Amino acid sequence: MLEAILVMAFGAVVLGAALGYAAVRFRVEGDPLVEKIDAILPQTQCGQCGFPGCKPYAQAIAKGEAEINQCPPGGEEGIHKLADLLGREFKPLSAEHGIEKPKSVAFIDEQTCIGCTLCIQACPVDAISGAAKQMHTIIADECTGCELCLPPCPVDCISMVPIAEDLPHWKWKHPVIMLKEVP
Amino acid sequence: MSRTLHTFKGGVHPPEHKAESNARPVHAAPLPRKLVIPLRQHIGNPAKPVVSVGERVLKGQLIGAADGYISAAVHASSSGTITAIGPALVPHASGLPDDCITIETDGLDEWITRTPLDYRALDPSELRMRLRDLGLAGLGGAAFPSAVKLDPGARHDCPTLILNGGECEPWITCDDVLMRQHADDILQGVAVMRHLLGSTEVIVGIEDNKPEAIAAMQAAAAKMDFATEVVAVPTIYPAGGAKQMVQTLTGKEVPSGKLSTDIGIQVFNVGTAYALARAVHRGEPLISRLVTVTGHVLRPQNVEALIGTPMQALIDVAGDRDGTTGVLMGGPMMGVPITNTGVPVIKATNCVLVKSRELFPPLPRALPCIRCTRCADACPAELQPQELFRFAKAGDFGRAQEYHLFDCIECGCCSYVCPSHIPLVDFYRYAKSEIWAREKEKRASDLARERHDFRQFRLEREKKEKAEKLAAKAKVKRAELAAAPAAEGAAAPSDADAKKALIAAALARAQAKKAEVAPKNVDHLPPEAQREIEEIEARRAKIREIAHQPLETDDKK
Amino acid sequence: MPSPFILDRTSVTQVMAWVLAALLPGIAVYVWLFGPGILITLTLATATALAAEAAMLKMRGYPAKPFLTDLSAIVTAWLLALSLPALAPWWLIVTGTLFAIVVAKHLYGGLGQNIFNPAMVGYAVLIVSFPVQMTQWPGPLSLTDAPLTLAQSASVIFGGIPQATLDAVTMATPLDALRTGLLQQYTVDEIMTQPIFGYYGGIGFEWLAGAFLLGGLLLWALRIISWQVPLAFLAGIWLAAGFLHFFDAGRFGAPWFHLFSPAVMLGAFFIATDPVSGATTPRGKLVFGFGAGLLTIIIRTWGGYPDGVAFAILLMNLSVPLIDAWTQPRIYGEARRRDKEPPA
Amino acid sequence: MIRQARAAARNALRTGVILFVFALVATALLVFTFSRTESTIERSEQAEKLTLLGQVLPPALYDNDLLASQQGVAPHELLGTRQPSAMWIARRGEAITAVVLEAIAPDGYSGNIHLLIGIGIDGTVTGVRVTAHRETPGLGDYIVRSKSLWIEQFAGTSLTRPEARRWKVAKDGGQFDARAGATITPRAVVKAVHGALHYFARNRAALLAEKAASGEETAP
Amino acid sequence: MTLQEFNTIFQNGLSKQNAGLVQLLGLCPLLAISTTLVNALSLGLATMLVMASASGAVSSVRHFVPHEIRIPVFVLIIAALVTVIDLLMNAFVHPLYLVLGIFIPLITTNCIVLARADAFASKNRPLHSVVDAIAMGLGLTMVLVVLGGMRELAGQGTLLSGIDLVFGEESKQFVLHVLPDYQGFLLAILPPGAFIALGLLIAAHNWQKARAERRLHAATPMPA
Repeated sequence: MLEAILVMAFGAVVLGAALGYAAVRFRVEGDPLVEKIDAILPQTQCGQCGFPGCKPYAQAIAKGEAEINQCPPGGEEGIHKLADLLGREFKPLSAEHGIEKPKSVAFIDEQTCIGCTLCIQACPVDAISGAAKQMHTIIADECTGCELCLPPCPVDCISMVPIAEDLPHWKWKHPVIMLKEVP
Repeated sequence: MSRTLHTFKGGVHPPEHKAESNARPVHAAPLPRKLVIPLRQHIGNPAKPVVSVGERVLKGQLIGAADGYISAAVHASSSGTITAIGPALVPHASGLPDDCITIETDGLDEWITRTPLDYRALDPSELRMRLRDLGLAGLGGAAFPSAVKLDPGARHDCPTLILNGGECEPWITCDDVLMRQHADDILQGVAVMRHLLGSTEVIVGIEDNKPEAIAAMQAAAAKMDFATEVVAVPTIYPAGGAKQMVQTLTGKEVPSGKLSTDIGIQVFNVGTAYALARAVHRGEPLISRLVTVTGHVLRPQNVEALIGTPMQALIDVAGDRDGTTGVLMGGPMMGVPITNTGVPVIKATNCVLVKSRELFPPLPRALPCIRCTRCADACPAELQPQELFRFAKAGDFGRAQEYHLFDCIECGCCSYVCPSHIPLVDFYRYAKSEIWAREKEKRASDLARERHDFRQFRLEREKKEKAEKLAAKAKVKRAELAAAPAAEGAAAPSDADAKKALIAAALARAQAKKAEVAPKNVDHLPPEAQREIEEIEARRAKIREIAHQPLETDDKK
Repeated sequence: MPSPFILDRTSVTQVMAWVLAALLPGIAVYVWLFGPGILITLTLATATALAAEAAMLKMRGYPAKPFLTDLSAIVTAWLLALSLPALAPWWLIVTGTLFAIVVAKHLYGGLGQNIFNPAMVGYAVLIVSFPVQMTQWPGPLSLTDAPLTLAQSASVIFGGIPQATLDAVTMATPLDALRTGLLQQYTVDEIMTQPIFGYYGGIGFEWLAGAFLLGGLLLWALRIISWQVPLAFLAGIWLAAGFLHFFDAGRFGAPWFHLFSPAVMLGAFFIATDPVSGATTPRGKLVFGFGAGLLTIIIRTWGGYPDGVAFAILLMNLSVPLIDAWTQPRIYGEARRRDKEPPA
Repeated sequence: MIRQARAAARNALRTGVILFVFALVATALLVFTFSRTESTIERSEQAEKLTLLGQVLPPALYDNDLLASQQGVAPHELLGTRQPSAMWIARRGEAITAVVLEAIAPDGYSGNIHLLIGIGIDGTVTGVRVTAHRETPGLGDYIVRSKSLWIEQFAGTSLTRPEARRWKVAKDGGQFDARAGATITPRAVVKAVHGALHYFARNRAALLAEKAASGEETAP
Repeated sequence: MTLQEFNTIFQNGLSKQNAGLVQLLGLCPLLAISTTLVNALSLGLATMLVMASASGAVSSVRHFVPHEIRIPVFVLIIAALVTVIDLLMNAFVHPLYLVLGIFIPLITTNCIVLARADAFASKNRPLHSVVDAIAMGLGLTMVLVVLGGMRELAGQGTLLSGIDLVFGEESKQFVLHVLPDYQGFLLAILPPGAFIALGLLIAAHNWQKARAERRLHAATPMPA
């Protein structure tokens, strides 16, 4: 009996000490998970999720402080990808954070623009070029469609233009094979 | 002299249907009232319009200039007035409109002044630019700008020049007829190609179901001052695919992901050679081509059609019939369905194929894949189509790429033999365009992330710089203040001095604040601009890379 | 509607019809050997398969016509029926067919989705569940007084017969006889003198094997099956059995004996070649076939059941994804291994 | 660096002690339960073995403590054993009435069949049971008593009843019936029982003498 | 503990998060032991007993267990409890112990026990934890019983065979011979039968869940 108790006790002490030591000594800082989440997020940097950009939102998700359904530009597809990555259940997009809209780019009505630079300061990706008192232009290729430039504009000269499907952007659709009977 | 021919794996033998259209004489299609000339007829950047609505243009006049290296110009196919510049229906699988220039013809068909080119005298790169501005693009189907293909590139020469007279798609005979009638002109074009590419060996590959064309080309070749080997290759689809033609004639395989020029071989369609000859010797831009009109029409034939002629006009020439179930541009294996026969003939239009229920019975219902691997046996790219199908269907695009999706040339052999009648090629096209779209999206989001990070960094840096500047200024001020009394003589810094320092600091703060109000973007324009220029350069490089991809499928019949 | 717009004439139905046609010589020899009872078995299996297929299609919301006329269910039914003992009771036939169609085929997703060969799943279920009934083979033609007539066969299949009667008719199959003999410490040569053995395989059984071989060669000539699977399968059998026989001829049957058993020929040409559950790459087919042959001999020699073809093929079915992934062929334009440039 | 290492060491001490306490409590619990159940478990196990022996030995044949009579038997070909096996002696009063032998039928369809064979002092089988086998389920496993009564037909047989040439399954012209399609397994069992009888007959004297001696030793 | 909490816990255990059908935890004993109803029920109850006591114990000491050694501590607790139960069964229901054999000690490694200890008991009060463990255990037992019943019925045409191993020889009369003179469908009793039967059970459960969802969908009118 004593033998058994000794073996158990010795094992417990060694194991416990090793684990306790390792837990403090080899604590991993930084989180590769954040990078993975950030790669799924659309990088619109729109802040609709309630965080100041995609990376902070990714960090919040990784810590479990945010739900995965707070990103309207990522849409349902993005939520599905996040759910797969994190092994969580899919949730429909939370309405309080916005709705999924067709992909758009901002467009500045050059007649109305007064060159106040407010939108330039608001743009999270520096996609607006222009100078004070000069007309501004959106660099359409770099615009993420975040709409952050809309509220600061004093003359409401910015509008969102949905990206239309034109020939260069056209995609082949998934072929439909009718195997099942339509009920 | 006979050449050892090699065989490529796979391929199919669909009924040829060549006899319907290759016996009738070639006529020019009547001049239509309206010509619609798309600006995007070739691979690469669309041409830029250089005319305006209401302007009168002459036949052969430049109306859209080439935009960049990989591009080709477009020209007025006849004289008349520009009535519209903007979206119009074009022959494309999507059925979507694209930018076009519409000309109302005046019936005069009045030419601009044409000046032949002395190609031997011109600098090669100058000659290529001239050809680009004459709108030359491959006439085999993919319409790759010929000027680019005529550039031997880093290798400086391209020892083997292959002229592709394969024309393996059923029904199409325009190359066959062209070779029979214009063999001499074609070889004149070849002479120019030889000159530009520095080729020492010229091989003409023609499927052995076109004996007249072979004879005509042989006769013409005998007259030329350079050796040309006219070779009959076995009739099998897709023997006219560029890669397949290369393998049949030389036994070499074009390495996956590379171009035939990388192994010193360049392939041109016979129609391209003919157009090249006309451009060089007569100064004529590419404004017309030979089109096979066949299928369910009264008189299947080949017609010389102006670019921009509505396809319906060609069908009318051949004799419209009742019971038409659709029209294809191109052959039955790789053709594009045309929803509206008003769309124009473009440089890539080799055939207008009218379908009927008898000739093209509706495809039977698709059944599930039974993995019988007939598709794998038929695939000339030696892929595993059944696996690609599985991955494409499931949206597993990563695996599809691992299984070499992008080596698929979309020849349709797999779909042709599939006992389950699955539209396999459709799945590959879907997967490819989905992958491209995703890559584009990923690039966009990477760019956005990078720019956002940079902006964060910039804001941080500005804040820091401002603080430093402020501190430095205050220090200077304090030093000045300290120095002044010292110079004056004795007294230690008094209360008054301290006060002065404070005021100075406040002043500096105010100045800094003022500076802050000034637009930031202007301050930082120089480095920004520099960066932008770099980015633009990078994008250009990417575009060049993308534009190179379709080369592989060029000159496919 | 996108390209291509023309199709080859071959359809799934045609492929399956040829498979059925190629089974006919085998069925003819079967009738000659064991009487016309097999015709009842085939009919019963076919009817059960079609009914089960129709019911499953309806439940899964698929249209019945295109899937019933593809004949794949009938192929499954026939292959299973030919694997069962002659004069097997009706409920055995029905249970096996139901299992093949309902579980092995439709629960896995129907035509083209089954990872296991349905007929072999049906067979495996039966041999595991009803080993007694599955090992009662009547003796072939030359060893019994006279083959049963159609009516007699029907009464055996449907009516059931007393154990004693069945005992009188049935005898050990050649494989069983070999196994039993070996366990009783006889040598292979001694065992082979029993009347059940013929020139190469079991008496009569070897002719059945020959008929299946004939049908298989027909399928190969029509390019419905590839040469790789059958050849590799037979090679696997021959080499494995040959190695053991060479090693100790007294304890292991001759390779020809193993090769000319009907199960092997049926398996090599009709079952292992099932495209849905088999490997697809050319090299993969060789691996698949050879593995199945090897496993067959291993199971026959050391396994717990009399024959190993079904289990061997099912086991190889399991490894198909791996085999396919490992044997991806070189594609056009991809460097051959020996041509590959040395790493810089 | 050093501070981190020190913090880790402190944590190690803490977790080590906690785990130690848990281990102590758990082990104590186990020790307590074990001490309380030990005797009951031993009794159950003995009863189990006794039940098994009882199945091959009619209760009328013995009044001794069978378990205590266990003896070792050297491996022998007739028993099919390659390692020493066990044997139990049944007595009624002082007289030996029967023995129970362990035997192995090595030629089952799939490997060894372990048997327990009870043999009366007169060489008559009192009962046979299969204790372990790997025969095909449904085909060869009817030799187990819980599946069928087949094994019961050995009771009452001896070397002479039936005579040697009838010690076979019915299919081979013997007296023991066997199910169709599965004759290998019963063949093996029949052979093994026959072998055990031969073994008993040959070694009867030695076995019983030795056992009698050892029996005396254990007797009070 | 409110009634609602109680309900939620039980719903999770019996259906929503059912160990056998949804979480697919502890499949090894589930598949190996479910050859007959009695075996299945016995192992299920034994597992439940272990779970309840383990969860209760883990929950009571949860504040004293540092995060980094929680797994060793939980395993220690579970292993000790399982050994205790193993000893008790060996002592008092020996025949059944012989049948269930190695699967009793194997409860230690049954993921469902550790999973509940780590996922629930280490974060909840003892009462909740015990209730959760019982609910989970009941859910598992339910699946085991249905599986055992299915396999026994299909395999040998009886129910409750082997009941005498638990309640003694005289309880043999309770064995139900549902299908007299049944041929026996061996596959059901053999290991593959366990997989097939479990697959069918999971399918049925999913089907029922999907149907319930569809009904719910149809019942609530879509917002305009």
